[in-house]
Amino acid sequence: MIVKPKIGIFGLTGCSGEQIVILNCEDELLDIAGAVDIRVFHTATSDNDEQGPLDIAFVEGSVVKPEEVEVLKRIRKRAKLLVAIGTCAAWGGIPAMHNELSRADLCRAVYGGEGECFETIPPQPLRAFVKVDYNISGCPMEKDDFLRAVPMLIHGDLPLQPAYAVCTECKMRENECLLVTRGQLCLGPLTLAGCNARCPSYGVACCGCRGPVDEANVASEVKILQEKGFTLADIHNALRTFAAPAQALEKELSRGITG
Amino acid sequence: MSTSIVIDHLCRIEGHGGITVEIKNGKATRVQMDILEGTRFFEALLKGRIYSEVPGIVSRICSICSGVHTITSQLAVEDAFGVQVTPQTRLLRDLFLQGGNIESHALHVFCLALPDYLGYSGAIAMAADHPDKVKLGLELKKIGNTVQEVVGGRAVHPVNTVVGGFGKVPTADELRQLRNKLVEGLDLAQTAVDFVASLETPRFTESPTLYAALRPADGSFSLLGEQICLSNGQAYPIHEYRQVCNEFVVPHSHSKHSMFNGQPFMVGALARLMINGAALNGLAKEAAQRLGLDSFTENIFHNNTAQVVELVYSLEHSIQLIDELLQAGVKQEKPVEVKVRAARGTGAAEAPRGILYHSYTFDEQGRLTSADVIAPTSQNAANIEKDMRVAVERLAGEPKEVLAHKLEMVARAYDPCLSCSVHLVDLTNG
Amino acid sequence: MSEHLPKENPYQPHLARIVRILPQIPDHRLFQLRFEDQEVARNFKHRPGQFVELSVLGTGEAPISISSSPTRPGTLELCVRKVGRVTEALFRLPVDSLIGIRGPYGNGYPVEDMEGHNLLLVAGGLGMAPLRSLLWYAMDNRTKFKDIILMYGARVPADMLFKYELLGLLDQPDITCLLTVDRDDTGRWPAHIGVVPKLFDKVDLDPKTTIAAICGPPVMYKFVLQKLLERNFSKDHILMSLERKMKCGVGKCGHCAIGYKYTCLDGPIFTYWDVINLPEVV
Amino acid sequence: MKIVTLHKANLLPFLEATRSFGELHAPLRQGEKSFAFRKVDDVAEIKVDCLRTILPPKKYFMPPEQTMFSFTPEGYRPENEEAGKKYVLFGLHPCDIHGIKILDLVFSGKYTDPYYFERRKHVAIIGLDCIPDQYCFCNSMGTYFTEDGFDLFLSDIGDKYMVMVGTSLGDDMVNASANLFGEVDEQAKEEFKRRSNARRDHFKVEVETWGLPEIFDLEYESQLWKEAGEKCLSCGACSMVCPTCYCYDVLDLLELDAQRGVRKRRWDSCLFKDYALVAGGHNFRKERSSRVKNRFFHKQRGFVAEYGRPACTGCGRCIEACPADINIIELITKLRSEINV
Ligand SMILES: Cc1cc2nc3c(=O)[nH]c(=O)nc-3n(C[C@H](O)[C@H](O)[C@H](O)COP(=O)(O)OP(=O)(O)OC[C@H]3O[C@@H](n4cnc5c(N)ncnc54)[C@H](O)[C@@H]3O)c2cc1C
Ligand code: SF4
Ligand code: SF4
Ligand code: SF4
Repeated sequence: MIVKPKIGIFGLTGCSGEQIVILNCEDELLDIAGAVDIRVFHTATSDNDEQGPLDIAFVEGSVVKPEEVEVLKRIRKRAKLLVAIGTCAAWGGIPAMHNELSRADLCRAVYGGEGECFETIPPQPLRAFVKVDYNISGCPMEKDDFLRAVPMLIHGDLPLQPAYAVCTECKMRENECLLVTRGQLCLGPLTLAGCNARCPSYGVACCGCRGPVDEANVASEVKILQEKGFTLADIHNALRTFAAPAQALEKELSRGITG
Repeated sequence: MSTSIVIDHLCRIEGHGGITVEIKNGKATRVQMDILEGTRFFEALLKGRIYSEVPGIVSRICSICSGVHTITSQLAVEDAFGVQVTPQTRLLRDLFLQGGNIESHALHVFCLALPDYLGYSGAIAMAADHPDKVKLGLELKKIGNTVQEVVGGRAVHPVNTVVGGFGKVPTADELRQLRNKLVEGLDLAQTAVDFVASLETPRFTESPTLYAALRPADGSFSLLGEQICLSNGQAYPIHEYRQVCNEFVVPHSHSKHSMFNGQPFMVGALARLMINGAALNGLAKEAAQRLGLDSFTENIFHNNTAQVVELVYSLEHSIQLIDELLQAGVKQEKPVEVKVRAARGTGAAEAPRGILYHSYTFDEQGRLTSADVIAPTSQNAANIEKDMRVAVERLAGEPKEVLAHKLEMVARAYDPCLSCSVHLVDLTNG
Repeated sequence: MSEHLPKENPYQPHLARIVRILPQIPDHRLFQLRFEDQEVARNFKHRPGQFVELSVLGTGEAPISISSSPTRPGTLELCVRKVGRVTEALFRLPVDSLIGIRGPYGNGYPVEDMEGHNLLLVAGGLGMAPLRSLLWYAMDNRTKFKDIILMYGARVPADMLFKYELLGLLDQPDITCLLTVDRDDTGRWPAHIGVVPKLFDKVDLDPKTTIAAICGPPVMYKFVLQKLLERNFSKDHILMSLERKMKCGVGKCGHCAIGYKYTCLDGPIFTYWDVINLPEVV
Repeated sequence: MKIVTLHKANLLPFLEATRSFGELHAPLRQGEKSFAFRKVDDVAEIKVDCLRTILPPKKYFMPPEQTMFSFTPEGYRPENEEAGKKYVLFGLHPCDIHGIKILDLVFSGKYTDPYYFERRKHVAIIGLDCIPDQYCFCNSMGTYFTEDGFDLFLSDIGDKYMVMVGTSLGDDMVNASANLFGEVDEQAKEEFKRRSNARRDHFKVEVETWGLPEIFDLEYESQLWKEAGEKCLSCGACSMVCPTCYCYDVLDLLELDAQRGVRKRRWDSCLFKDYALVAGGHNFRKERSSRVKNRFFHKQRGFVAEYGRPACTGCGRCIEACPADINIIELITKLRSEINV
């Protein structure tokens, strides 16, 4: 009864993390390949269908070149559902960390005078250019998130996503709180859950790699951190690392620039 | 008569790249590997960051190499601040790097390169006819990932390795379980050696090649080392890495290229074997012999074979490392404390695809003022173009599609990692 | 494993087959269901106003009022609006598919206490779904009730649920059926035009002997309550049906708690007196 | 009630012996400064003086995530992971025992929760008294002692514990190590009384609960809720660590064939944005302040109306865990003083 959906796995600019995470599903990869019809996956195959319609397009990476805008729009046109995978695609990610700096200056700093030949635009998440049906964020996305989302998508449902922060999972795992008990700069309260509080479970503060949770109370967290003695500059650096273009963070970050 | 070959999108490699070749009368007039990965200006993004944040950011240069980027970055930071990590940390880091090597080589050999040899578009297509081969590759790959997960906390972009040590040291139990998996893996790797021994290695690019690899003071075969050794006998300490790779911008590529005294050179598994192979022992040594890598070769397609030898090495060495760790008794150590100062530091490690350098300067508060990262693929880029040139000339009579396919094979043999090569370039106190 | 659990597992959905799907209006369908297990079917006894938890295998659960009357057993009827995950998945299923049903849950209408009274049923939009069960219950027990008045409104004729069934009541002598549309875009609408509260001008109501059951969107509540209070209805004689997020239906998951009541156990039918004492209602 | 004594030196041997009644779990060190109930490998690691674990013992009866059913296209089959597994839980303070008693109320009633009670009946509880700190307000919530809800309860009387035997299972545990226990003598009685009185003096905070439900109703619109709403991060920490927060969410997960799968339930919190969000986008508690208020209101007001007691044990966990310093003691005290003005 269930027809194999046609899927495409695409990468824009990023570290290919999500594609590698997919390839890291060693136990499931062949089952996935059995459950869906993989039409495009450049990193894994040289037999790619560059034109035909797709049921689901998974797109990794942020948009940093003008051509990528076109590539992305073409993917959107051919796909019924577009799923952004990874924090770059969902939030802009690391490349979008300093979008307040001019690209030309960055380019000159890195490539010298010759670098001016490269066209770049401020890195943006996919939703800045096309409609995105669902985000699987994470830097990289969690394998379990992906493996959970795929059958739901095949089933015809949009995947389920937690609507709460990393702290919730952190508490479920009964970790000692790095923010409250050890006074570290932990972004758990602002960050979308789903990683099972990976970092705090290793005693390492959450650096927000999954992007902000809906309704993140940035102002309150900043205040708490300042009371603990962190400078606004350091707090802002931490906030901007993975999801600077996110509305909730952008607002706070622009406060830093103006005063 | 002139032909040009343009491959827009190289497949089965990590990242975005293409090949452009122009041929006139059997001579290659232009050979370019175009690395078109979007630029993310990594070094620029690092400026002003507190040292402890740096490894987590540079990890994002590339996913498959994220482990080795993280460790190399930590080595550079520790070098700058004079941090001495504990012997246990050193062993765990080595183990962690071996995991990355296993994962990356298994992926490349079985899923990306092997389909070329057997005539498939990719591993999934190949699995229909050769399920055992693909499963073997995936099993090995999974073992590599398990090592990275147990030690590093995540297979891609590790979270548990931090400046000065580890967030949480794996327990003796976890290490013992890991050991069991590695022992199984060693059996699988033997099967892989048998299988690869039965394949014929193409020779159409064989040409004089200069190799470079790290070597540790004790002369062992290792993914870490203090000296950069070249196959011409020259050697440099790692902080003089700029002597070896002079990066320069090439207009067709977002990756910079490297030359040693104007000469292209090769880094990666094959280079390591050619430079340090004599130091191999145990099953890895046997594997090298069986695969004909115990003598000097200048055929880049042997890089695939060399990776198989290294699979054996990494599994075997991981087991030894765990034994050593268990013997000493695993301690829940906290990361070594860091005292910041204004300083420069350099770290280097062997990524699966060759030497990786990170070099930073920090101000007295421990904030980064400049950074330089040189990834293996940018070191290899010039050599890839050299090999393609050779190939084009040798295969001049072949139909265009065949030639195109063979050129892709050349590029793939290097296991290029395009994300890495395009993190781009140093920010000099800008 | 499962043998350790007691036989009575209130969370266990029973399989039911979709025997008919009757499209109603856009995005609303009436599903007729029959339990697979005869015994489950025999034991399933509900009151008007109660609801079930409906599962689409692999998608999840949603609470849905029972639209059929207990006086008409055989199939269980649910009128569903497509709004989200579960309801969308339900709409993808063809006739003959299996779904999960558990229940019935909630208090339902206090039909015994309502006997001997006039009944005023006021519905708006999907609010007709639970009221339909009460309507046919009362019609099938006609002698137990005095006058029955139904007021039901929709935006346009095409938006009216159970339209033909209800139009059939227009000329029935034992019920005053007042149907209204905000706007007649067909030119052929045989009943009233205007919003539901305006229908109050058409009838005489004795607050002492009438019990009002209302169900509809928040705006409708507001104006209908005003009309009823103007006519001196006691707050205990006004029954409202509340909607809250629900996960379990059996008073455990916490989601439907309002103040000190659980919608699933103490409701969904509340008197207006209850409602004004609950914080955060509508 | 049967009462015996246990010499402190005999505690660990006794706990060792309880292993024949189930897997022994007790407070162990977790992280640098915290504790958690975990499986005991070596009884010497038990932190007898642990005051507060990060999570309360509810995790044994209602794990953070639990499979309820597995399903195939043919229907649902109930699952109960770990069903029948026996535990001995040592080191529960009176507030935690009350927490369990409150959960018992919720999960029984008209519909019995089979998952909860299946686990509940396989856990033996050995309570232990304690000395309160600045976050404890169990004295105000009436949970600072308990006469039931345990199999055994140990009270410190110097070099011994006074041991109340609450159930026949508790008696079996005592009898199985009879040689470790002694009679209650005069000195023990005196010491017990003396310490019981002294314990009251240790409380550093007090919350006046008299008339609290009414005050909550009267101060429903208080500005204090708004202020708390501005601070609250909706991080959920308070709910997770609360011994009486029982809300859960239900989700269906599929296997790759998109046909088979499991239905799970997972701890939820009324502080989350989507907790009261229904289809169509209407949110009954859109404002964060209304969510913070709801949490306390339900515990101190709603629950009282429903079950006749507040759903708060005064354990202080939510105060300790909240990164935003939202403090129930402070809130109640301020609400009361608003009323006095
Ligand atoms: C007592 C009661 C009776 C109802 N009767 C009917 C009816 O007869 N016909 C009808 O079409 N709808 C009815 N509803 C509303 C119906 O339950 C929701 O529209 C439905 O849950 C939406 O689920 P979804 O998965 O499609 O939407 P989503 O928005 O995707 O919902 C996701 C989850 O949220 C919960 N949820 C969302 N909205 C509601 C809601 N309004 N009420 C309760 N839980 C919700 C459900 O648990 C659902 O699984 C009733 C609700 C209640 C409480
Ligand atoms: S450690 Fe971080 S993620 Fe965990 S509870 Fe504390 S603040 Fe939240
Ligand atoms: S804890 Fe934070 S940084 Fe770590 S994986 Fe989760 S979201 Fe990412
Ligand atoms: S712990 Fe504090 S900040 Fe977090 S949800 Fe609870 S009240 Fe809000």
